[in-house]
Amino acid sequence: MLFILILIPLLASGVALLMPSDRSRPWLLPPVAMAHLVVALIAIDRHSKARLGGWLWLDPPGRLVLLLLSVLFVICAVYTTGYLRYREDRSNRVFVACLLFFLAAGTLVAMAQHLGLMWIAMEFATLSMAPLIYFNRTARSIEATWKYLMIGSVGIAVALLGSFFMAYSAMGSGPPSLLFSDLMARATTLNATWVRMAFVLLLVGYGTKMGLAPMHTWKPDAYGEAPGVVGALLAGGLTSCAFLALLRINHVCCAAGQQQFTSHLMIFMGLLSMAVAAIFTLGQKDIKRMLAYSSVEQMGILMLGAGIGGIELFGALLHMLNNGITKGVLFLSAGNIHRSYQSKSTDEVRGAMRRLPLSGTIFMIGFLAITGSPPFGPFVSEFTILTGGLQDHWYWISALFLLLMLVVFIGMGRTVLTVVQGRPLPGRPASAYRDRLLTGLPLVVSLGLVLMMGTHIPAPLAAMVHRAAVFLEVHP
Amino acid sequence: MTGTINSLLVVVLLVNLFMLGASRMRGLIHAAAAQGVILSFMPLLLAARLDWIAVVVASVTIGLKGLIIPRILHKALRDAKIKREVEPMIGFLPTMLLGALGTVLSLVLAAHLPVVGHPVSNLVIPVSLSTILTGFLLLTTRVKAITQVIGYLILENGIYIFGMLLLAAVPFLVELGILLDLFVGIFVVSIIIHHINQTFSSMDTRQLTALRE
Amino acid sequence: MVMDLIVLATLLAAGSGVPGLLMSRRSSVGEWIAVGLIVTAALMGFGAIGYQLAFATAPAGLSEPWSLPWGRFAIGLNAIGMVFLTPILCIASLGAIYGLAYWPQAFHRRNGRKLRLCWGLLTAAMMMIVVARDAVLFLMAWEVMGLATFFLISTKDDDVGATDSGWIYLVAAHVSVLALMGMFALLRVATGSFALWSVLPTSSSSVLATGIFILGVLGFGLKAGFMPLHVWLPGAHANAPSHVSAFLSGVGLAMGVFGVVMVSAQWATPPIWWGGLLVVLGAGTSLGGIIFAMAQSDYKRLLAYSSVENIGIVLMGIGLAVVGRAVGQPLWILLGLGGALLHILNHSLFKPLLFFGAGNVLHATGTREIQMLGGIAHRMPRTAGLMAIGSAAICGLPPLNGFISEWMIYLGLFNCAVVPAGLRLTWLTLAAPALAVAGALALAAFVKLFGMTFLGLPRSLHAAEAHEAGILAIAPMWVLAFGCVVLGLAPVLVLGLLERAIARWDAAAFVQRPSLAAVEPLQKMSLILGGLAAALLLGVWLVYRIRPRMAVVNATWGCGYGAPTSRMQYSGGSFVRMLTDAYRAILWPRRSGANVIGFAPEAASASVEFPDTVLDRGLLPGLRMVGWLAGRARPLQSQAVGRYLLYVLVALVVLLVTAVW
Amino acid sequence: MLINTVMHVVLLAAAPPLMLGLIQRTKAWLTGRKGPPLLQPYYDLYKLLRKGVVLSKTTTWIFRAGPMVTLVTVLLGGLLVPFGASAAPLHFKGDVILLIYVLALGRFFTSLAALDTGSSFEGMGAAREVTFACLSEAAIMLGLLVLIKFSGSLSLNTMLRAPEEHAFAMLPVASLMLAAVGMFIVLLAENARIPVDDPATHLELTMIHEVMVLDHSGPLLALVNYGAAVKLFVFAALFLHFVPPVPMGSPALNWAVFLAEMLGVALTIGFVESLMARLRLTHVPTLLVAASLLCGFGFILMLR
Repeated sequence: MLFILILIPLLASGVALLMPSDRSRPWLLPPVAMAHLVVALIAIDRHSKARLGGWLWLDPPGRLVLLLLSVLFVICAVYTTGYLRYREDRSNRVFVACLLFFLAAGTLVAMAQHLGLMWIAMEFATLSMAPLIYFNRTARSIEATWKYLMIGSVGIAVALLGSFFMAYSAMGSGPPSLLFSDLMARATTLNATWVRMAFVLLLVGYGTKMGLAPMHTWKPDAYGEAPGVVGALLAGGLTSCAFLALLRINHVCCAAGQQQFTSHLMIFMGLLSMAVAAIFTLGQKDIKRMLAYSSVEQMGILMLGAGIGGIELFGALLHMLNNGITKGVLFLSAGNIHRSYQSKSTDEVRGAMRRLPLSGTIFMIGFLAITGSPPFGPFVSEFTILTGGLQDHWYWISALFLLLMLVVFIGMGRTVLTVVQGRPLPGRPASAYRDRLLTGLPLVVSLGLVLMMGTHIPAPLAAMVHRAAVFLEVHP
Repeated sequence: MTGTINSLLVVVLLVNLFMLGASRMRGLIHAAAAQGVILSFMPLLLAARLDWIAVVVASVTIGLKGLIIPRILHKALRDAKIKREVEPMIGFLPTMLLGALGTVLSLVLAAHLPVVGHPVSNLVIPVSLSTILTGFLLLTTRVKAITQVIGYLILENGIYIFGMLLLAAVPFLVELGILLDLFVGIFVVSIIIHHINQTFSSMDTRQLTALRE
Repeated sequence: MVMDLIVLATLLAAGSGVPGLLMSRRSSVGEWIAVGLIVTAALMGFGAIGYQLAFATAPAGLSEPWSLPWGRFAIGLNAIGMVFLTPILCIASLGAIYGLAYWPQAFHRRNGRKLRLCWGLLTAAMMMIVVARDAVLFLMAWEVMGLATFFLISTKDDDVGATDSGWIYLVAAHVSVLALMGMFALLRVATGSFALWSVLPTSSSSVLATGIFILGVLGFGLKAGFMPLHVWLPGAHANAPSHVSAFLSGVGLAMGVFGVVMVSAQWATPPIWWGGLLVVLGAGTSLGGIIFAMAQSDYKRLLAYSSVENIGIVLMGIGLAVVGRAVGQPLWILLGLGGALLHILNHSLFKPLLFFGAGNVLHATGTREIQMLGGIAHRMPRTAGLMAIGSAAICGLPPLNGFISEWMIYLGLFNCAVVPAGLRLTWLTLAAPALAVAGALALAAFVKLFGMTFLGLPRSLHAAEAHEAGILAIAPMWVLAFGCVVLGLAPVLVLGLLERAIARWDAAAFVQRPSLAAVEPLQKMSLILGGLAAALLLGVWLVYRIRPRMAVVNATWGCGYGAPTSRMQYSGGSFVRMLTDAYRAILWPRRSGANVIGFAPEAASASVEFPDTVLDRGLLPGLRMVGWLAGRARPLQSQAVGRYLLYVLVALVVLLVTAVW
Repeated sequence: MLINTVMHVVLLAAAPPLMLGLIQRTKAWLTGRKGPPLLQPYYDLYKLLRKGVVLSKTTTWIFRAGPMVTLVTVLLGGLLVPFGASAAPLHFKGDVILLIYVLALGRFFTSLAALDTGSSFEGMGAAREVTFACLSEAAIMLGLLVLIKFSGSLSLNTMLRAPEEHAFAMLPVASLMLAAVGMFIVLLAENARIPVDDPATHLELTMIHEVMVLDHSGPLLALVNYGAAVKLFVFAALFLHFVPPVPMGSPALNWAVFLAEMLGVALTIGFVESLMARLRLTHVPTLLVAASLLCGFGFILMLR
């Protein structure tokens, strides 16, 4: 079952490379995505057991990430078919292939129970995204790709060192191991100093992938230059995978008795990321860069939730899902606006609600959702995190949390409203693009999901999240 | 046994310092290749008895770090018809001093870190740390794209050195996977470098600052 | 039964705009359907209230499980809820009817449907807020209200004034939501559940309680518009379509008051300083609000600021009640809270009346400048008469309803002067003179509004060519004016409801239902007021008898000057000039142009405007400063990749140090 | 009891013009003129009632309603204020606020009627009227607070007569005197007397009350003048309660004392008007603020 999950997209990407026609190739995506989703649901439902001597296993948090990834990919797949119709100027062979390959790698991350294996999968996911960012072949996109590659590779290298440290810390008791199960089993015997250093390195390494400040610097550039769908997958998929990795590592470290250290570190990083995002969203003119910083903020919230622990773990996991879907909504609608106006700067984009009633409105609503307005999903998770924070008497942290959320709201709101309200500026070039079924339907569906997450969380999903939170609870 | 390891490690250290000082691009590439080759021999020395897996891994490593990657870099250097000097942001001497300082610090740090298990040599950790630091120095202080790639290689080497301590933990599959990643990474990067040349007709990363707030 | 009705009504209201969306922009069927649905919903709501008042013994409630973390779909209706629900239903339906004439789909194809959709959502959200008994549900309703309001304010999204004030409102609403999120989270820490509006176990002196109270005052005060939290209010009410302004100002602000009332009821004995704080806040709010109102030259802004004043009056009453609860003086609770709640009802009658009238004027003349108007009473007699009633009522003049509520609050404040020895609370009485001054200023403001707009000679062509509004716009105003008179002459009609509400607010102080009628001679006063009304009518009728017999109609006496023109009239600005000069320290006017000196001067022009001191002098410059500072950080993110890698290295080293330490 | 009421109503209806006459007589006497007959105000009213009306064509119903409304309101006010030691016909707890607001109703219509003509002078008058009211209302409120605090009652009938009913020794004399001065200033200001306003002047630019009624003529003007007289009478009656009185036993004596006191007030006003000059308009607010401060001090003194 697990192998099938990985093989479906892997083979599909191979097929995509071989397919001759640019016109028909995109149509490969939706069926593959659907198939992957179906299989994933079955696998999640069946609690399929471990493979490769425990290297591959869908642990509860893994299931969440897998589900998120699969659903997000279905949405993006449908959107991509519509999107590539407007990009017949260039071959989409690499584009489609890399998308599918990314799905495979992400799936592997979700089920990898071995630090090394997880690292490899993560690196492949990173690399498979590079050509997508470079899709537009402009000078700016080259620069973005370059920065993305260098910072990402260095970060991932640091993560590798961290994994080694982790293994080394276990050498005190028998042979070193990188299997989570082993590490958990021998948690109490791990060497404190090395575990801490390992955690720091892994935090920085995978934090680079998540885009935590100050390792976030690639994010605005990459998100700004990549096509909207790639941004959606980066912000919703890749970051979630990295977050999953951090959660597992944190799990081990807590079991090793470093709970206080790790939680303080994560809270600090979380608040730092939120603060940096807040500073840079103020007066941001570029809607895609704005979304990138908002993603930085969301990562900060995730870290905060995970750092505080307890029921916030529940909140954080829930927020991971909400953030993933909502980011999808935002990036896809921003992509539509970008295409219609040939620009993503507030100097030139006005009156989106008039020219693109659907995308404009959904962009606006998505903004409200991501900034934590009821009745959308992120509100529920953020409110959960806040409640828990106050429950554990983190009064000042919570106050700061609220304050930073407000600043981000002000920063983003100014930009979003400038874009969606008013009339389109006269004399600006307007492309022929208008909302179509293939580029509009995914928005509506994902917005529906966000609304559902905010008003009625399906019982099985809630159970999954709960199980994941319990799984990651530490009982020393 | 330990003696050979230590001496090799010292050589690695010297290579690091040399690279910080190197002014010619070719020399830099050769040094990196040499370091890679040296490192890839170590597992053979450390292994209790030569099993074929270790041999395979070592040979692949040598092939990759000694031949393929230098090839790629040389090629990239060739089609970029530009002068072959390394352009540092801060001079060679200061970077060398920084590197030396880093080495000292990593020695001190390693001395204070608790020893776990029975390491073959107490030089492994400090050398790997200083190598990593060297890599970072190259990454942050050199402006040419290729130089930064080399810096990334050195960083990788440093991590590889640390890997010596836990050969048992890192099965050959993972080793190969890591190598494959390294290869693909370098490959993709070289493509991008190629495009950078095409577009900017230079490899100076200082020109890559169009994306700004 | 009752709650099912309420839920059904809420759903109807929420969906009232949807059919319109499905129809074409041209068809005006949608708006009639919307109005029908809203009115039906309102009738059902009234039915529920009536049933509850007449037959029910226990407060109605309904609680269903809900698939959100700890969320329950819990709603309930108590007397306080009814007091606030009544105006919601009333104004929602009247405003919708008025909207048929004021914002017809035929003339507003682009945004008519959006407006009606949001109108329905706003109505539903407010109903939900009043009945919600679960924090998550409450927050959702609160935010839906905020967002719907935002879209209503920026209905004309290509008008800069509307979008700017909408944006300011949106930020204010978000701050309020965040504050309330914090408050409810603390509430959960205190009680362990999200169930709402029960008396809390924690002592009111604890830090937790203080935090809850402060956050509540902040969050709800932003909505209600306590000074200095009123910043969003003037612009929003001035730029929104007039019936929207009526709804927001007559009912929307009351939602904030509802919150304060509920939050302050959560402790058996609140500390005295809470009440003191509210009274002082209220006095400041009413004085500040009316001072700014009196200075405005835009009649919708004037009305908006006067809403601030009225909220301040209400706040004084609530504060008095809180103090009374703290020191165990049922009389103060009775008069304070009773007056406050009654004033909420009254305000929801005369403020919409005035905004509807303003809407008619705006529709007829196309200008919001008082300086451009004048003399339109001749062309719009019905609007003028109704506006006169509204103005008199909002100034608290007998025999209209405004007087009754202010009278109760005055009485409560006076009671602090005759307090039994030992309680050193006489200083609270000093709020009474403040209220008196506010009342006198309100009179000045509304004499200016009415006199300069409707009386005298037209000051511009706009005014000269004004036309009376249609029946659909006038009928709702008749209803409201009638309400003002009835409540003024027979407050006894609502006493029962008020007493229930007061008993609900502080059940401890009142074993059996408190009786306002027993405490205060309301019947006797009603008789006297009735007599006054009769005398006035009789007198005016007598004066009218004069006309046919011996009246010569001629031009106004120009004091000997031959050719007086309409531009020689006293203008609104000069009417309040002495007052604005007296309060310039608060108003901080922005003057431009030179004042003319000497004989035969050159042509010169001078102008003075009154920006909102808090917003335009304090908040916006502050925010700009913050933005500028944030801009300083930009270079950090404009570097080559090497620098970015340096950031990574630094982070790594610093964190490693903390790890090894 | 009934006698009291009848007496009260009769006095309220008939006496006010006489008071005007008294004031004029005093001024004439002090300035060595012969002066108009004591009943001149009655003659004027009679004459005006028989005259015709000139209406400006800019005016609406408000212009005609104004004077009557004002008259009705001051009459109601008069029924609430006890004359001397004898009870007022209408009284209930909290009628003090009704008094203030019913006068405000009158002011509302007077100034609107003034604005109705569209004449700039009457606009000026209205502006001044509403502006000064803001200050005098605070003064009245604070002054009444003194008696509320002292009597512990919220009904004019009780609180105003409290000084009469207590022994002189028990009175808060300091507070009462401060308040009395304040109330006297308010009395002058509210009724457009010197030094605030000059009923006899003919320069529109400087007038307050007179300039508001420039366009009223005939019976309307009669109503205005009569209303003004009643207002003066009522304020005088109100003011009297602040001067520590001579307690009297029987009702008849009470009325006698009251009339004597009213006469005193009339003479005082006459004295003031003939001894003082009219203040510059810009100094009027200062005077009124002083009045409110005096009443405020009076109240603060009670707080001890």
